[in-house]
Amino acid sequence: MADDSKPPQEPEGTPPEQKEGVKAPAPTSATSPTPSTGAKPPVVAKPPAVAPKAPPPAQTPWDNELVRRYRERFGDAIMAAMEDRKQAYLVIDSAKLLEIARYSRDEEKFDLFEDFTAVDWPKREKRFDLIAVLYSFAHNMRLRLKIAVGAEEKPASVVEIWPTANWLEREIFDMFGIEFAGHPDMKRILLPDGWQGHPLRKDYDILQQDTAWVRENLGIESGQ
Amino acid sequence: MLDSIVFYFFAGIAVLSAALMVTRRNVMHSAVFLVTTLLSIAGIFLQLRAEFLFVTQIIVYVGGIMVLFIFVIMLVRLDVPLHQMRFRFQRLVALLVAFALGVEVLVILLLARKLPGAGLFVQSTAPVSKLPPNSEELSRTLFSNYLLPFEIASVLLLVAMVGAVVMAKGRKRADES
Amino acid sequence: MSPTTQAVLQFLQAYWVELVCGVVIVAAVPLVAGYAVLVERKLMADMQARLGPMRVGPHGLLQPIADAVKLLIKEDIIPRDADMLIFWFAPVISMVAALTSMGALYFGPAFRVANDINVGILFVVGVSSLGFLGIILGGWASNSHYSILGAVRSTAQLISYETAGGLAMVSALLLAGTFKIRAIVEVQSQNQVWFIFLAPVGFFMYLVASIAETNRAPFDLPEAESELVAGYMTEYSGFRWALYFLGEYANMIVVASVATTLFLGGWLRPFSNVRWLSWLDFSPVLVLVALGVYCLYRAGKQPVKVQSGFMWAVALGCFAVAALFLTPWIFSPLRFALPGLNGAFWFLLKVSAYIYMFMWLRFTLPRYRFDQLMHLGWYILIPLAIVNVFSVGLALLLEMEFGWNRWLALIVTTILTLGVAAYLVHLNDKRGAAASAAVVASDSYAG
Amino acid sequence: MADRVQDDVIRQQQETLLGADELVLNMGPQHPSTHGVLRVKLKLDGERVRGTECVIGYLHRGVEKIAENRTYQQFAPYVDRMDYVAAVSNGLGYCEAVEKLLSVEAPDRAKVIRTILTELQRIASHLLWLGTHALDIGALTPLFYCMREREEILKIFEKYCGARLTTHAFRIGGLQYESYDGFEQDVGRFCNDFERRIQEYVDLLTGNSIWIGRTRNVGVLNAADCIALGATGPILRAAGVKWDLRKAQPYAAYERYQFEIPVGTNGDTYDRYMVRMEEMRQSRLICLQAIENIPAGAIMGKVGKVIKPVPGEVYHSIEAPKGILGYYIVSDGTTQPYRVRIRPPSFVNLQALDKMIRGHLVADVVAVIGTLDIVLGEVDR
Repeated sequence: MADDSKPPQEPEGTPPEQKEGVKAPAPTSATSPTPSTGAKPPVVAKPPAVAPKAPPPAQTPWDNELVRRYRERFGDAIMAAMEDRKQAYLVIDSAKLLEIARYSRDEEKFDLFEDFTAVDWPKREKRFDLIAVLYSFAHNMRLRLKIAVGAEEKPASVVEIWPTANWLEREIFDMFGIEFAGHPDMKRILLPDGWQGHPLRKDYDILQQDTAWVRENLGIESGQ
Repeated sequence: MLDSIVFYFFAGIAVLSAALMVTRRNVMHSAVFLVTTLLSIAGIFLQLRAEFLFVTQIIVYVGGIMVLFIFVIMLVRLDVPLHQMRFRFQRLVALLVAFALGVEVLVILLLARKLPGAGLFVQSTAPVSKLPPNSEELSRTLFSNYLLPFEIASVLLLVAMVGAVVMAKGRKRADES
Repeated sequence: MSPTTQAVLQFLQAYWVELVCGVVIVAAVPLVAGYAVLVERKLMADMQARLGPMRVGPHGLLQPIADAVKLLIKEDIIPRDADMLIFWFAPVISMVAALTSMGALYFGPAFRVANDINVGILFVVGVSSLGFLGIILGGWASNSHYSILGAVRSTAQLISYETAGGLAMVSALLLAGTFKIRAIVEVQSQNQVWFIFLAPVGFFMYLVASIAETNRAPFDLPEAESELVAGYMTEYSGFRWALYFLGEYANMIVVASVATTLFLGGWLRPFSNVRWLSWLDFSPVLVLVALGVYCLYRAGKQPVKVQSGFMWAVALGCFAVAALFLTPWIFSPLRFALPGLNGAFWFLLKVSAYIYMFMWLRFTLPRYRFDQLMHLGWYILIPLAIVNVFSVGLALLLEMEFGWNRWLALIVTTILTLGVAAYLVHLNDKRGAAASAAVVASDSYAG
Repeated sequence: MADRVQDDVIRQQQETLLGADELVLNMGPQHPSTHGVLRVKLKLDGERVRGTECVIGYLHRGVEKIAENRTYQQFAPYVDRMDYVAAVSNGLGYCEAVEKLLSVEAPDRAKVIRTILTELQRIASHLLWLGTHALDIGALTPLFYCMREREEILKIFEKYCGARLTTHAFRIGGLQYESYDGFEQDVGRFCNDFERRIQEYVDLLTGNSIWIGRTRNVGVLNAADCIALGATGPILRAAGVKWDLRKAQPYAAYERYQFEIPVGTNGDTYDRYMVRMEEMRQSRLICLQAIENIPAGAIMGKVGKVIKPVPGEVYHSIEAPKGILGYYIVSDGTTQPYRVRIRPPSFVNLQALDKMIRGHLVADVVAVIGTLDIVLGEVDR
């Protein structure tokens, strides 16, 4: 346990105040950040405006040096920069995903690709939101990238930028059916290979399952 | 009488398993029957009061060489190439060799019957307990009368060993490059 | 009386001792092996702060029998693509080899099967090494990757460590000057010293090699459960598996007996030639009485009536056997049995100590990796064994030709051997560091 | 003609002899040292590993789907079943994530008790890791010693909340149960004993040359690879990165306590072993500091019986025993989460297996799987 080993970064030193983006100035009306602004959280959702009791701590625009740098560099590809409960995120264009990812890693030092997942909004024009959580050791700061993709769209894979994305993208494919272009091994990861359907889509009921698969491979009649 | 029972027992097993070894198609089974043959021959050695030879047979042949045989068989699937290795006149040659061997054995047996005591069946008349310990006898002969052949044999083995090492090393280097 | 009956009777008359001893071995070894397992589990439990088997019989004493019954009535599973003939045959080889090699052993000055054959120790070693045929064939016949890997490992291990173990034995054989088991012990008796003190390096190497030969931890790679499930035994179940297990434990007894014979003075009691220590001949009785008294002492502290009753029973049993052991001293016509009884006691005590050593190592040490095992065998043990043979030979030469004091000669040569050993270990460390660095360096594929 | 046939035969023989084909060994899903139902396909050249492929999902229960059909409180017990040997840490992460979503904070007293329990859980998790890891490498005894100590921790859990394994110890907004009488004494006694006990493992393993031989330079993962592959927790620290979420972005009550972040140098299995051992000692120190002064006051924050967060989303991660455990929760304003994503440390760390194992021997596979410290319940969710 040599303590003299030089760690590449010393993130401890940064005060915890600085975390997760910088606070945004004035709150404006909370809107869904995706282009299809009208889309509401579907199914059981009720419109956000109906919860007026307290000043909602929901999404507010977010603006600082970082955002300006991103905007300068990618222009319209940065479709929105928002902050939600002091956590910042950028909404970006799926076409520019690779470039923004590379820039984030190399220039902005978001070197840890902490998580990658998706959310299904069936009623929106572009059905899925991909959520990438980035962490920078150098700045001790987290940033979320939000990428809206349609059902038929094949976003670019970021495996070559962050190898972590390999299994995470496979999981997204498994659960949502979003295929990533350029992924080295695009197949199911948690569910068996022959399974039909993508369970985390909202139209996949919780009681639903691939009864044919169960019958064939487990030799039992599914009880559901 | 006990002696002959033991002898025929071992001899019978040896012949039977030798035949099985030749006729089995499965290489591993052949190996197992070869082990049986060797073991029963070791038994015959013991019956002849050649304890040292008996133990050597077991340690060297059964414990060493056969284990290596089986090792190789296990690692390398020999079945396929062996089928193709069989050349056309195999049967003919085998028959010829067997015939020659049979004639040889016959001649020796006939000769032995004609000339009793002339080198083939030297029967010691001394009782078993009076015989000198044969491991000592063996080593004495080996290191005095047969010293040169013994040394030549050891050098031969050494050469084989060095050769094996060189070949293995050479292959490794070729793999790396 | 027909001639056949007569012949049979003659045969029996001539060989009854051998037959009885043989039957005793065949009958007792499975039981002994079973209880060795129980002892091992109990010892392990004790070292690991738990109780071990407690359910079957008092303190789990009937556990081996329950296990045996379970194994007997268990379903016999043979993999579909297994080679039937060899799959059936292989465990038998293992078992038979181990039991046969016991035939030549002397468990005391009188207890033996084979008459003192003049290559006794070679016979034991050679025949017991046949057990590996069973392992290899069984591993191959199972038609499973784990089994075959286990078999391959065990073969490589056998070849490496037989050599080292054999050479280590040579040092003691040089000192003894004979292969006869009885004579080896008698030489130690005449010299008034066990060979472990004359050839300590040889003993230590034999210890290591014998652990490897019996596939015990830390060399239990052929059956390393965390890597190869159960190695060559993976596909075996029920009684066939039990045969393997018995063979393994019988083999342990064999190597322990060989070590005892060669290095630990066989059935001799410590200081067998010192007259004033003759009271040590009473030690079997003393040990039994002490055990009985301890049981009585513990009986009062047992929480349950059954348990204290059991303790009483054990104590009484101990006293009974002690009384039995005492009869030859009191009743002089039975005095002829005395050396046999005492010899067997000391022999078994040494064998148990040796096996205890095995078990202790197993509970303490992690397992070697296969390449490390091979390195240890080929780069340290075998060269060292060769050097050791030379140095013992040198010592004998110095003594016989130059009239050195035997002890002086042996001390000098032993120090020489130890120097070589230290150098070999040093070399191996350097090589090991270089090798692992090479692995790290060559392992540079981009994530 | 005959020559050509002969040549073919010889070439074929050489191919078989020189091992042109690789052996594919299926390790698991039923294998003693894959710690559950992990299946690793190993491509072997002799005993050397040329490549691996993990087949996972045997324990998949669809936890994230279940979350969408439960209320926030109802879902809390489910997270205990992910990393079932560190259920308390899972619960902490989830509760804090929902609290963030609600923009409430747990009271101080609750935070401190949470910290104590979570650190005890870290020790328990590391103990289980140590025991099984040592068992994989062939040392039988440490497992039982570790279990003995872990038992003490589980007893404290049981006394606190009635459960030992899947504790569901925390509630959204704070705690349901007050610490029982003698809680501090129990924790203190455990911590005082533990000092001596940990020395036993050190005696058994740290200096043992076989142990060093089996772990040193095995499964090396340097800092750059760790970050690229997303491996966090002790694996990252063993590679020399002095980074711990408890320090970098303190949660619960960690900013109040003094502790060190242990780091390694090589990023090999031995370093990871040393890092985890030191982490246990540090956790012990945190517990000792925490029981000194548990603030008085309420244990439940201002959270209603019905939890209806304002629409929006939040990501919260904690330093679980195995690495970063993250929760990404999307609310649509109803009582049920719209989406819960769990970032399991085991799942991401397991990805590094291939990188760590290539070129090593089969025996090292178990050492590396052990050192990754995965729990399949969490990998598969």
